[in-house]
Amino acid sequence: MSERHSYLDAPHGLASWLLTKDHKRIAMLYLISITIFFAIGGLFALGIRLELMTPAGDLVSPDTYNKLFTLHGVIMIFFFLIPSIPATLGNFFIPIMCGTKDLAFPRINLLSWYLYVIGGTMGIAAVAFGGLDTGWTFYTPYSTQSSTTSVTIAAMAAFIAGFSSILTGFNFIVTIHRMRAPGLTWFRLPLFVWSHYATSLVMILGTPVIAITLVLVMAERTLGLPVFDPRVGGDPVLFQHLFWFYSHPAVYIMILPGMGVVSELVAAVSRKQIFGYAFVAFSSLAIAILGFLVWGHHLFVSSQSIYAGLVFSIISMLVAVPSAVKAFNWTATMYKGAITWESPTYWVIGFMGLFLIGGLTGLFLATMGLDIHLTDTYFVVAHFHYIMVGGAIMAFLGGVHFYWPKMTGKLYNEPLGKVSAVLVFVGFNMTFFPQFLLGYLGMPRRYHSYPPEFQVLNLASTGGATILGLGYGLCVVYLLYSLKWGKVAPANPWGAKGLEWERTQSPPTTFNFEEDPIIVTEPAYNYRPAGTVHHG
Amino acid sequence: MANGHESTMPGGHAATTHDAHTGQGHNVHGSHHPRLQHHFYNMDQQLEASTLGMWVFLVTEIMFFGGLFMAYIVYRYWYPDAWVSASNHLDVGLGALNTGVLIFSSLTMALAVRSAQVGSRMGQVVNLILTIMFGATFLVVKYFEYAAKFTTGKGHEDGTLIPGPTFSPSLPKAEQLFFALYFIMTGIHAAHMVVGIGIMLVILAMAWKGRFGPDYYGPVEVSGLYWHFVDIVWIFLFPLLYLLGAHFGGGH
Amino acid sequence: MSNSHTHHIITPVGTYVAVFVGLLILTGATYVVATIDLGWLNTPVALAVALLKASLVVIYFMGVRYNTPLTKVVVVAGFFWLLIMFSLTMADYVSRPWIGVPGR
Amino acid sequence: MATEMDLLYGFIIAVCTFFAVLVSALVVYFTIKYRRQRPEDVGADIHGSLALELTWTFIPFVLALVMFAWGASLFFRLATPPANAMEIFVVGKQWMWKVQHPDGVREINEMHVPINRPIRITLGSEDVLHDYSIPAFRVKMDAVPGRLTTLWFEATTPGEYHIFCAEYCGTKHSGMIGKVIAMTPQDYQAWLAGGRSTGTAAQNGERLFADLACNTCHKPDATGRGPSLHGLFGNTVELADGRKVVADDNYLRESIMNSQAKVVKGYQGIMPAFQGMVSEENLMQLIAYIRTLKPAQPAPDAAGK
Repeated sequence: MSERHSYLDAPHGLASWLLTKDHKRIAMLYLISITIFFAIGGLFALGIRLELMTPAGDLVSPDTYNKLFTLHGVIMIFFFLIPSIPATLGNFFIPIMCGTKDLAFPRINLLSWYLYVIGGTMGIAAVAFGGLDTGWTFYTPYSTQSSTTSVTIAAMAAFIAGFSSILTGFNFIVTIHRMRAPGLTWFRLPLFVWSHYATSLVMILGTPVIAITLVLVMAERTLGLPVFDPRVGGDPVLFQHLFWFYSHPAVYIMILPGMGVVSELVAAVSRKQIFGYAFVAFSSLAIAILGFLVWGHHLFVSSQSIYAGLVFSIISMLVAVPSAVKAFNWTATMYKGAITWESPTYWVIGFMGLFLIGGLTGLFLATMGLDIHLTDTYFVVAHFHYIMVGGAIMAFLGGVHFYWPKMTGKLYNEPLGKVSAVLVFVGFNMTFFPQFLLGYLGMPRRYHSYPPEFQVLNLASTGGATILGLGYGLCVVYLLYSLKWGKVAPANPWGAKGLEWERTQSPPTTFNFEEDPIIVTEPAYNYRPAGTVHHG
Repeated sequence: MANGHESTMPGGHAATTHDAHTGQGHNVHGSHHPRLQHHFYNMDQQLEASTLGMWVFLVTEIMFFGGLFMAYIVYRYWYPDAWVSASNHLDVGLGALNTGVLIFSSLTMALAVRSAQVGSRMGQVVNLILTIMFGATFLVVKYFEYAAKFTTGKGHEDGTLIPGPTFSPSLPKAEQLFFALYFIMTGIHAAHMVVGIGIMLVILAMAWKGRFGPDYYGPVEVSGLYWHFVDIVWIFLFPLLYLLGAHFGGGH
Repeated sequence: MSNSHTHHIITPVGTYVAVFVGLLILTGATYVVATIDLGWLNTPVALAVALLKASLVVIYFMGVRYNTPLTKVVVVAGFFWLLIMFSLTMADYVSRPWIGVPGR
Repeated sequence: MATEMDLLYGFIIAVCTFFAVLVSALVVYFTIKYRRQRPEDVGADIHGSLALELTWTFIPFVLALVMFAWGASLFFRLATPPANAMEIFVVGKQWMWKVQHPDGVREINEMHVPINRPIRITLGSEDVLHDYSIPAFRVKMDAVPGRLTTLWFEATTPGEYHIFCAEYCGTKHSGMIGKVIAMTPQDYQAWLAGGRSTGTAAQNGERLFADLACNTCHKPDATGRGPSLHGLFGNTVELADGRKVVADDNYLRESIMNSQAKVVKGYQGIMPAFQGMVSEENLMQLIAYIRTLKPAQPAPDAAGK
């Protein structure tokens, strides 16, 4: 492939980046922004863990602590996890995997980033103007009547970030339906695209509901229009229904793209056709759809009807099935593969271990009788961190390590890639496994001080968080280092299959392909072309 | 098939002429259209993408309003009496008038799209102006409706109908829930109308310049979809808020 | 995937006007029906009329009739998801009293 | 209950451990066994297996259903307190728990209970959401402003157990803690005798009923401007619009606080709403009193309800 200007260096200048319509540049803008928010959210987490080293609330005041965990949650969820994989890796690779030059609506894609930045800026403004202490869940009537912090600004920030997310999902759906290269049928698409399609469905169907819910909270707080106010007969539990109608599926916005990345990585590191392609593809859709029917499992102790609880509980159990199917298929893909021992393998194996624990512990919480004891305790905190940090972030970083040569044209330091994967895996388990035990012992979440008998486990958790932080920090260092001093990456450093590896240079040109691809055979996973000799 | 225009400016002219879905090359419009964006193969694909995009966006709008309807259903189920009595305070005549106004505007909107499809510039301009005027009429009527609720009035002589401290104390508390939802639902609907009028002004300016014709009418059609959707929301709001039956001694 | 030329079909003005007249008549009808006491039927009837009106707008004014099957799926999916939200939330509200009075 | 919940907990742990170890072991084994030998190596040409897919769809499905059924049956028992349970009223308020025993003894952030007797807690909230959580008994329930909720447990061993507020409620959320002090029935009686009681909850409710002038309209017979409350609790009430509701705690609560919400058939909606005038504790006393009102005459009095 002849060397041409890559998307990174033509054209030049800050304005060319800030006004770009190139999906790859927008992906990089997103990558930079979400990294900044991850760092901010991480600092808040650091504050939480330091406070919890001792049982007495002696490091920060209770109000400060409440703001720390609230802002940690708001920033990590709305400004890091939700855009993390879709807006970066998804933005970058979905058009390429679909064999097209760009997303269907490049201007809207840029608008999505600007909305994200505006939302993010308002989020920071909320921190500056008194912070936020409602918890990321904004539960009424605390958020509407009791809290004296900048709830309205923060709700507005999440509202705007929500629209950024809607626009991303909307662009993906239209692109996947209407922009695929000739011959690229649905069943020739990489599973990454399938999982992003499922994610986009959740984004466009769920996000508007949280948007209107936040509007109702803002209206009640600023205009005094009482929709959830129990004093005039309103129902705080209605808020929870509306909130979780989005916020439970939102968990799948975070993890489904990660599952897509892992499907790509498992096949690539094993150099093998993904096992049970159709089952993995449809399990993404099944998770997205079933995920919309389970929100009531957050309301088992909130005075929801126990009969409704039954329905939500059984459907929650069913979500476990497609997730299990994915895990088994990934494992089976490795069987008789040709598995490399490079960095992406470390990240993907780490993902599988952590996601497994995260997913399985969900069973405890879907079981109604047990949920009563475990909900609102550290068990829940541990469970969703295993899914969102252990699952989503591990997959995100795995994807970043896998696609970094393609996105930046540079190779990072391979041994350090492995070291940071191990640090993150070990640190993560040390941080969050003790929290399962804390939860079982009864320690409630969002506690600034706690009974002394919980201190040992909390200390272990804080210790683990230190290692986890080091792992993430190391990652940032060697990846940034590679931008300047890294070796130049070849077009296909992993010997992987797919349009993104075989038909574009590293980094790709502005319009991705030398010539518009026409697809005659499955581009991804085709590791054994007809007639090749089996190597055993 | 290779276009070789990798350095084309955005919005530029690189194009090939085969259908994205069938893979069959077919030369629809001869040379590529000046409004064809670089990443589409042809005008058909571009139009299909934008209409699908708008429909997907409208689904998000359905869910957005859906949250409000959800709250409406729950509280109406809890407080059927308060719902009926609160509905009594609304002006059915003005509500019906506004329904008619919006239906008119939907007709002119549809005709504006048709004018673009058949290439009639004046048809577009006239119909778009009518659409905008109907939209504005709706908002004016809405203003008078709101104003009547901000002061005392028939059936609420001792207070306003704004939920909160000034709310008429003689009315059941649950009526505050109704009026909170009334103001939020109609308010957000009105906000959509304002946005719609803004969009129509832009489309009108483009139509005035003769931008649209049989080959290129995507923006008119897509913004028309949005306009019709806002109309549909009102079609549901009207019976649910204004026509609860009790005005005329009926049940609920 | 339907023929990409289908959306070039142009609806005659007469159809639009007929739909418009139909919508006005239905608006009048729903108003009149609301003045008659049908007991619990009032709301279902009003909603049915509204649904009919909305369908007319969607099918004719918004041109779904000539659109791709995908568009139809998208429209239906939107309402279906709404139904999911309504039905599962109402499952809670309707069944709350079923458990009976505690301690009895 | 705690033991039975731990049994289910153990079962799920066993299932989860099995699958976690199985998958992890396979992944690690495959990674080592099938390590790429030469840079150009590719994996075997395997695309999938329907039999395997069905197997690993079906087995988790069945296991999930078992967990569901087991968990649901426990949940139902937790949601339905035994009829003979002793009732304690608890109100959550930023940031304390106010406890009211049946005989009128009150305490804050402590709850003395006798062992070997089911305790039913009627839970309310004065301001925002709270959650009454006693991990040792594996129970937890939200205190929801605007309604009353219920939980029950039975202590078996004397001792002190944590009470936590488990639903975030603001600044001193983590200070909204207390302890359950489980005692033998004899000790409990002794403790009650040492406490200062201002009359039972129902007696206090009766006093309030007079102070708030409820009794001017709600008379024992059907002669008042309001319906008679005698024999009301637990029975069906027909409303003005023809609906029928059961007069449970939440019905009584709503009819006091937000009196226009449900007007009884045959009566005018003239009662003032007591929202903001009656505290949650007083409300519980009123309800306790109304529950004690027996039918005035033996004949069923459907119209007056």
